[in-house]
Amino acid sequence: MITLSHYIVLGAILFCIAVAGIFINRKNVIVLLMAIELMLLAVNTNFVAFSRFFGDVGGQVFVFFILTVAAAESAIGLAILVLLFRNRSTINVAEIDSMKG
Amino acid sequence: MSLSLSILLIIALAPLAGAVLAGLLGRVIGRAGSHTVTILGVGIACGLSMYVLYQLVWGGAENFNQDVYTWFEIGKLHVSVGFMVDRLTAMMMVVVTFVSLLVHVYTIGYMSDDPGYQRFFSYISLFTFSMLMLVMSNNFMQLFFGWEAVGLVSYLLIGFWYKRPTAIFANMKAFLVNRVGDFGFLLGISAILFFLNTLDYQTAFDAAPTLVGKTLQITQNHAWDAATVIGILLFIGAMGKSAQVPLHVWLPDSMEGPTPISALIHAATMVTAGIFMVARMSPIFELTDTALSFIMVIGATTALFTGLIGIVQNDIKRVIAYSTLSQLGYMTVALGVSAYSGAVFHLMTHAFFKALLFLCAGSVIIGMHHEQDMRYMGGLRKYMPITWITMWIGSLALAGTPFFSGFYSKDAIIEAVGESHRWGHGYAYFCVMAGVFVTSLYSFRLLYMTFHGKERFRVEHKKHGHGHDAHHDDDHGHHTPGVLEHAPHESPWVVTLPLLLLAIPSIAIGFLTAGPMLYGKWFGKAIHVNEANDVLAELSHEFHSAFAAGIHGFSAWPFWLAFAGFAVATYIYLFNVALAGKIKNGLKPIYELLNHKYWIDELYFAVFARGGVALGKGLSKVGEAAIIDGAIVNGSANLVQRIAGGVRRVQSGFLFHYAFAMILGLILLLGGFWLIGQ
Amino acid sequence: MPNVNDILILLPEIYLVVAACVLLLLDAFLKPAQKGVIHWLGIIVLLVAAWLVIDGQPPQSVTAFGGMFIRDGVAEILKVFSLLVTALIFVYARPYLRDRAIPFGEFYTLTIFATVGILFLISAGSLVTVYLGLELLTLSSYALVALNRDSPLSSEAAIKYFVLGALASGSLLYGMSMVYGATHSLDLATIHAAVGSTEWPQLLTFGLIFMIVGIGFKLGAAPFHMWIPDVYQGAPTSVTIFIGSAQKLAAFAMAYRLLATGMGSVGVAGGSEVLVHQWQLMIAVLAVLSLAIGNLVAIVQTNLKRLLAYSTISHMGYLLIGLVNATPEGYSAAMFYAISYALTSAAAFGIILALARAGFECEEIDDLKGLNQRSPWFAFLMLLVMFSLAGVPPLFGFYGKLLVLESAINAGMLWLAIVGAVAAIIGLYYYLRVVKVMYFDKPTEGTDVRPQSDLSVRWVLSLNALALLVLGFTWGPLFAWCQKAFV
Amino acid sequence: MNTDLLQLLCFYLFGGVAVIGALMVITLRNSVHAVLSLVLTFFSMACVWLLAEAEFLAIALVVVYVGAVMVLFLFVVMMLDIKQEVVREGFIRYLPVGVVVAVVMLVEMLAMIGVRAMHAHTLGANPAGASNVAWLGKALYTQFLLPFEIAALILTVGIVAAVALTLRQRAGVRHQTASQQVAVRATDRVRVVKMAVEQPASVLPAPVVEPTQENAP
Amino acid sequence: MNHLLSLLIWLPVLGAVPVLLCGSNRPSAARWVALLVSVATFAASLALLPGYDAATGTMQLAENVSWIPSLGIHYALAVDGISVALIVLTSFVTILVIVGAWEVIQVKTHQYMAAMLVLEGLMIGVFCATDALLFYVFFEAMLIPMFIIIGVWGGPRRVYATLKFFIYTFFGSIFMLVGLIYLHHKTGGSFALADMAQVKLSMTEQSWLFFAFLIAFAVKVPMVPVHTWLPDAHVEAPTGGSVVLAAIMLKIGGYGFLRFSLPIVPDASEAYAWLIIVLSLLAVVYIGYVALVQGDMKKLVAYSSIAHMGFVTLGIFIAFLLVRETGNTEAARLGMQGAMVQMISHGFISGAMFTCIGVLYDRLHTRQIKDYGGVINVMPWFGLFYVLFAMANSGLPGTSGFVGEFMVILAAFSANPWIALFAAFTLIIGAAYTLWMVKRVLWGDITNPHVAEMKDINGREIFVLSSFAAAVLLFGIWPQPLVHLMDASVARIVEQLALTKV
Repeated sequence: MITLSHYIVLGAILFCIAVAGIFINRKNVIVLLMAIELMLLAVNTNFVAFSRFFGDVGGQVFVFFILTVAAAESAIGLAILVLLFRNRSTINVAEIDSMKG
Repeated sequence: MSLSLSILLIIALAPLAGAVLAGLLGRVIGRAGSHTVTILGVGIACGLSMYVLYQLVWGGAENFNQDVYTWFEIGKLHVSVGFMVDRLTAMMMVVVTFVSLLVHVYTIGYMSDDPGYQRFFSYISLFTFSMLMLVMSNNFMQLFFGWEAVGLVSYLLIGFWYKRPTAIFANMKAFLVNRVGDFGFLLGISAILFFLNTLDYQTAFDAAPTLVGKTLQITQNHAWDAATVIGILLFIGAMGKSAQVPLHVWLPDSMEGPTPISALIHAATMVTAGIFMVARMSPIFELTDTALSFIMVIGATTALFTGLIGIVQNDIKRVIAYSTLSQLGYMTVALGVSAYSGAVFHLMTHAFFKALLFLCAGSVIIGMHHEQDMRYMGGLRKYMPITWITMWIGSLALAGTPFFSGFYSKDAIIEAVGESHRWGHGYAYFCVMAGVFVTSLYSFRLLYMTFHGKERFRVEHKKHGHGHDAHHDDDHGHHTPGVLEHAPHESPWVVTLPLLLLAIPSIAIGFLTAGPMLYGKWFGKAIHVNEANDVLAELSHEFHSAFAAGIHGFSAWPFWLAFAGFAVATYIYLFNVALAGKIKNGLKPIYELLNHKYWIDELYFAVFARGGVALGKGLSKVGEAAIIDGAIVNGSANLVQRIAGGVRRVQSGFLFHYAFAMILGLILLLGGFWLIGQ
Repeated sequence: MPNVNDILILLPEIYLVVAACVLLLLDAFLKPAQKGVIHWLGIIVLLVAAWLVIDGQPPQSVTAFGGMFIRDGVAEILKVFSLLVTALIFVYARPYLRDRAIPFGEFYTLTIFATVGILFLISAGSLVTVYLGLELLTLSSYALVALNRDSPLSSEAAIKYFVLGALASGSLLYGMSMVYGATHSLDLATIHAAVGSTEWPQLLTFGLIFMIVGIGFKLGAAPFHMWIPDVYQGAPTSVTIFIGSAQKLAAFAMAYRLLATGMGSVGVAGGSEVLVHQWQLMIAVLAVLSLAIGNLVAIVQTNLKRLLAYSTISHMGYLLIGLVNATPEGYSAAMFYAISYALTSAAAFGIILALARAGFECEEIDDLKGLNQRSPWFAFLMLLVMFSLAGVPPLFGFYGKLLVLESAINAGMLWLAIVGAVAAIIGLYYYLRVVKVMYFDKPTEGTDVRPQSDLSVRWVLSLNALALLVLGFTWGPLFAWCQKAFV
Repeated sequence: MNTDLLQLLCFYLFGGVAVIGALMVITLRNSVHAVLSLVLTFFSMACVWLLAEAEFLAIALVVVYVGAVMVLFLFVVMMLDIKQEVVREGFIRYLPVGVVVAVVMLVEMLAMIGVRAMHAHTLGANPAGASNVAWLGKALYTQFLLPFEIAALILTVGIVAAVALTLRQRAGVRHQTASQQVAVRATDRVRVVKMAVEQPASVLPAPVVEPTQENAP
Repeated sequence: MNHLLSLLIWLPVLGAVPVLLCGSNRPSAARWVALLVSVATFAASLALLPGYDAATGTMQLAENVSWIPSLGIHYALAVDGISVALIVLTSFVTILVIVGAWEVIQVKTHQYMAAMLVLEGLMIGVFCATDALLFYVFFEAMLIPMFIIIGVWGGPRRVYATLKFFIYTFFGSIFMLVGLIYLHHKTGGSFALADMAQVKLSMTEQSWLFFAFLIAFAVKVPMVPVHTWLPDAHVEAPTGGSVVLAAIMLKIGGYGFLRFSLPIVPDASEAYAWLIIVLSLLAVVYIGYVALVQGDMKKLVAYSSIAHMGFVTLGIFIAFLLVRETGNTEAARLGMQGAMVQMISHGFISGAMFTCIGVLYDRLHTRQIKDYGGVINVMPWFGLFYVLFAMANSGLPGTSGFVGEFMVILAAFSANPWIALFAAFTLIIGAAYTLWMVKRVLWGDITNPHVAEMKDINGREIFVLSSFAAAVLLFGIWPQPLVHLMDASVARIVEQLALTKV
């Protein structure tokens, strides 16, 4: 029997993986963007589950909006990424540290 | 008949006006103008002072005690500037203004070629004003004002020749040592306010009996008698001003000032302020045997041990200076045995003959073209006859020769000490007796070395003593040490006239006034002596007339001691001059001890001056620079900087570190609230 | 169902969206030489919007679209000031944009879109509107930060901002989902009513923590502040000024809506006392960290923009002290603080903008050396700004500090007030350093820092900085306005 | 077979695949592989959502993400020439830290969520009734109209931003600017220089560097 | 309603605007305008004397306008005798500072003059404010012009000094702000000092409030050990800055104790009076020794200022011992009055001393004592003033320097003879460091050839110095007008001391 906790735990696991992905990743920025998508996926799963289990439409509508925004966000993120690559010829996170302190 | 305030105001302010005129407008009114206005001022003061004295003694005037203006008023405490004039005050006023007037006149000659002529007149007139304020005061605040004001003028005058390092060292020393005394004095005034709730003399004296039985809690389980505390504290002030051991060190050095100053300030008037003050406070001092014993012991010590130093001095002024110290000791002893009248009487006689001696010394110095070392003098009597004679008069008075003024005062003191039963009287009696011999010895030594014997001023000496009373900008600057190019000469009349005028009271004043002043309750209520302590009253039974006393003097111990001193001096310094050197070598340690003034100067310099500076440097380096500024202020700033530098490194520029920080924050919040929730 | 009335309530926002679109179109069709007109139009658009906000302000708080949109006193004040500050920014930015060939039209339209986001965020009555308003604002901001297309720093700043921002918004969403799970509602008012009776209070706390990450990030409160210095430095100054001033008002609004409207305040019926205490505690922790880190690290900065960035962090700490109080009094103090900070920081960056010129950025502190000799007036303005930031009376900035410290003490958190006080001392040091450089140092050879000759910039900047002085005496009405909003 | 159990099995299957996919996303060496793993995760999660009867969103996830966003990602990955070796350096070194942090976080999260209490909630009747799409759509156009409009605005901003950022004028490429061409004057092009008939060879002036687009500051 | 106090505050502040407008190209116009404004202010401040009724000692000439109603902040001004004295001192010194800077300040003259005027207005504001927040605003705002004055026209280490000055003072006052807000909270929303004096406070509250106030005012006074900003600030400040700093700004610390610590936290003040007394005595003795060895004249006088200000704090706090432990209100009044007189008198003396040093500095461009010697030979008139002020600095009777110390020592003896003993030590050490400096600077033969070229003081300098001298002598010879002005007010404060708040 699938219970609410199944979904929430799954969401939590995905969220943690995404978070870990963000800060252990010292390679290219694209993976960071993907980790963010993963994070949103976790959130969406929560919303879907709560919405379904409590019979409130709001959660699923929210997911809809999140998907929309995520798309726009990806577009901008990738645009910035392209810009970054153009300017610095790298998207290696470990090399992007010209501002610090 | 009573005295009017306006007369007293004129007395006080006339010298001040002269001082201000000569000081600020000196260049405008010129030299003659300066000495005219100041002499006029002091002359007016002197004349009126005599009038005041006359009124009080013969005119039947009542004692004067009135406020001039309110200095400040806080609640019930009312502090005014005002005058209290009784016979004690009047006598002091006359002495001060008279000596001052003569010194003014004398100065015309003495300072004739000094560029600071106007300044000098301004200072001494200012001094006269200050001294008058001191003696005429009717309250402690004004007393302290005068007390310090005379100190200021003394400071200015000792350093009159400000180019000379020794002078400017001496004036600072004088001021500071006096300040040590003032320190006690001020605390004494504080104690009076604390116990008697007033700063007014009359009120305080009236309330003084209530001091009996009062104590001052010093520590948890220690309480001191109120009157004793007050007495000793006030006397500490007197020790500074009247140069009592151990605060005597400034007076010999003060001889760096021009000689008229030495006569006026450092012999006749200012240094006796302490004596005057204690006499004035007699209603309070009478309440405390302890303080009086203390005073007596201090005075006795000063009387003998500073006199001893006088024996080995070669500078003519220094000899007189040590003699002054010693005589001040006598006065103090008299105070200590409750013979206030005796002290004041000696103060007066001493003022005349000591001023005379100093002015004579000044005359000698002029004659010798600013040579002060007695070893380069000798045989001056034929060049400077008036000076010679007057100096003899002064010395005889000093030595206590019967019928001379010094005899009456000093003899009375010695006898009073003999009568006293206060703790320490034995020691005091020994000191004053021995002091008589010493006094005589150095007095005649001075006379012989200066006026008699071989003329040593024509001989070229290799070494030269210090302490030239050289003028600020004199024309003798080029002369070879020890060799006079011109023969000594007698001084001009402006110099010798004061000598003559001072010689008269030096001889006669004692004879004339000893009876009433010493034994006749002449001072009336101004001096209060408990019957049990009244040694002079004891003596008065034996006193019949001044003449009889003089005759009796020849058979008393002091005369023979003085004569012994005279004899020894005559033998050594007139007939067997070589002996002096032999004795010096034979008693080397004692000579060294005296010559170095018991090393007290060196000790003070090392402990207080050097020590103070070292302490200051230490505190400055450790306390200020290292601890407060270094460790605390800059240290905390550096600490903050260092922490900031550390925290800054967290901002590494790497995206994953930033993310990690955020997640760490999240995790810690989660963990924290999880724990709180449990 | 939405009706006309709802539209009227949203009039300023709708107007602004339309105007932004018009500007966008205009930009596409205008010749380069004529694009200056967009600048003036942009300013007029914003001012008209501000007028619309004030003019149409309903006497009481009203909602539209079923509670999605709230128009109340708080919204009015924050909107007016966001619009005004943005208008100021437009004035200051023009010469800078012109000299650097930053796309003119895009800057204005994106900024206006971001401002629309701010307005929505300010008026948000639901988790959805909070989120969407925030995203509208941040997405525009990401683009704005990267707008200087040829600058490596700009794109580096943008990518950092983007990734961390996405992380923060992911966290915020995660928190929202948990709150949603616990209260079964997205509507803030409903959430407020439900938090007291939820079956999973701990889930609420859990969600709250995640939301705090999002709020902290937007405010720039430590430890979610890491983006601030880099973005401030890397972004074109004309964008930094926007992020550093107007957006702080939005961040405050977001915090206020989510925490106060959603989770409840002290002494307000409904809500959950436990939850209020929890968020107070979280905010207090953030406040202390921000004050400490912001002030400490600012000391060692040499770049003026970075210095102001760290200074922002510490100022957000003060703002949070006001929030901690969790009463109308505290909110009004915090809002007052936000407004005063927005105005002051606008002036601060405005001066940096005015001193920059083609090929020269004037962002090192040393660039200001001897400014008093070259331009006493600008040095004086900067002096006012710095002392205002430092909180030295009688300048405006002091009163914000006064109010937040007051609210901390009234809340019984004396220790927090003392932390605030100590932080002010440390903070003083680096502001003074700027003044020192301007007034006491000799100008460096070779550099020639002179302010823009653009008259509008000079006048507006002078007014802005002098306002800090004038408001130091006449801040009473403004504060009364802030207080009234929360009654 | 019990439908409940089947659902549960499906959940574990898809959920497991999603988690594995997610782990691959953050660990894989090759960016393309990572993108593909993400696609896998999305697919699996879409299935999980389907299990919760959120059909519309599941479809949307596949269409929007897999169909559009992931393709975009792939484009970018292909477009940017990224050296694979360099970007993997130090990965192993930081992995333990990452694992520890992630696990701690997960434990804290699960502890606070109160998983046991949620276990009581089982899937009840579908609130959407027959059509999930209608249920959603109705809400979207009534209750959520305002957010819907804002979302539209966000997409607009996305477009504007993406264009504004990626549009660029290449330094090397010459392109026509009509207004400049029209406004040109002859004096700008040709300059008549008067020169001496003979010029001493020794005093040749240094060549004046005309400002050009390349060396302009 | 009487607006005299507002006039006194805003006249110089707004007067700074035309001075600034003169610009750097017309320095002499700036000077004249500044002088005009300062003279006008002085004239206005003299109008206080007939306007103020010294017999009652209450707060008078009150102005009260609600400023921020919701917080209970008022623009509330009023003066009592102590304030009046300090205000007149302020406006008097400002004139002299402006005249003193006439030819000395050549760079950015208009800014200097304007800063001085603003400073004057703000300082007067401090002395008038009866609303705690208003007081705080003035108290802090004052730092800004001073910061500029030291930093722009100061000596070589001016930046360090001025930063230290600002941060030190700010450090002190910020805690006071916290304390004031707390009191605001306790009074239920009033910043009026009178209300704060009424509010009941527990001993714990009083204790920490006491320390909050203590830090603020101790830094300002300054008391050991938070005094190290002063020597640095003085050394680096231009002459006018030093004069204002020493003559007026330090007084604000003592004034603050009187207005805040005593009435608001009387029980804590009593409990910690011993601490203040110990610190004050430390200021006299410890600082005295430190002053002794300073090689820089300004530093020396700065340290001596610290020592003299020790008498102010001493006088204020022995009043507690006297009132609370012995019930001796008479002596308490004496002590507190002594502290007040000392404040005023130190204003004149330190101002004069710094002016003197400025005179020397303008000629030789060094403040090191060792560079001088025998100055009297070439500058006799200067020497006259220098000796006078040195004597006043060492507390010679007849100068105002004596009066305050005299009163405080008298009162201290009534509290505890040991306190008086240490306090009276100033007679020795104070004279020692002052006279030693005089000896090395003024007396002696000329050793430095540059000294020989020094010119005696000119008319402008004579004017400034003789103005100071007149004040110093007047209040030394006849302090009654000053005492009378403040007496009733002091009596009121002493009465308050007896009231416990716990």
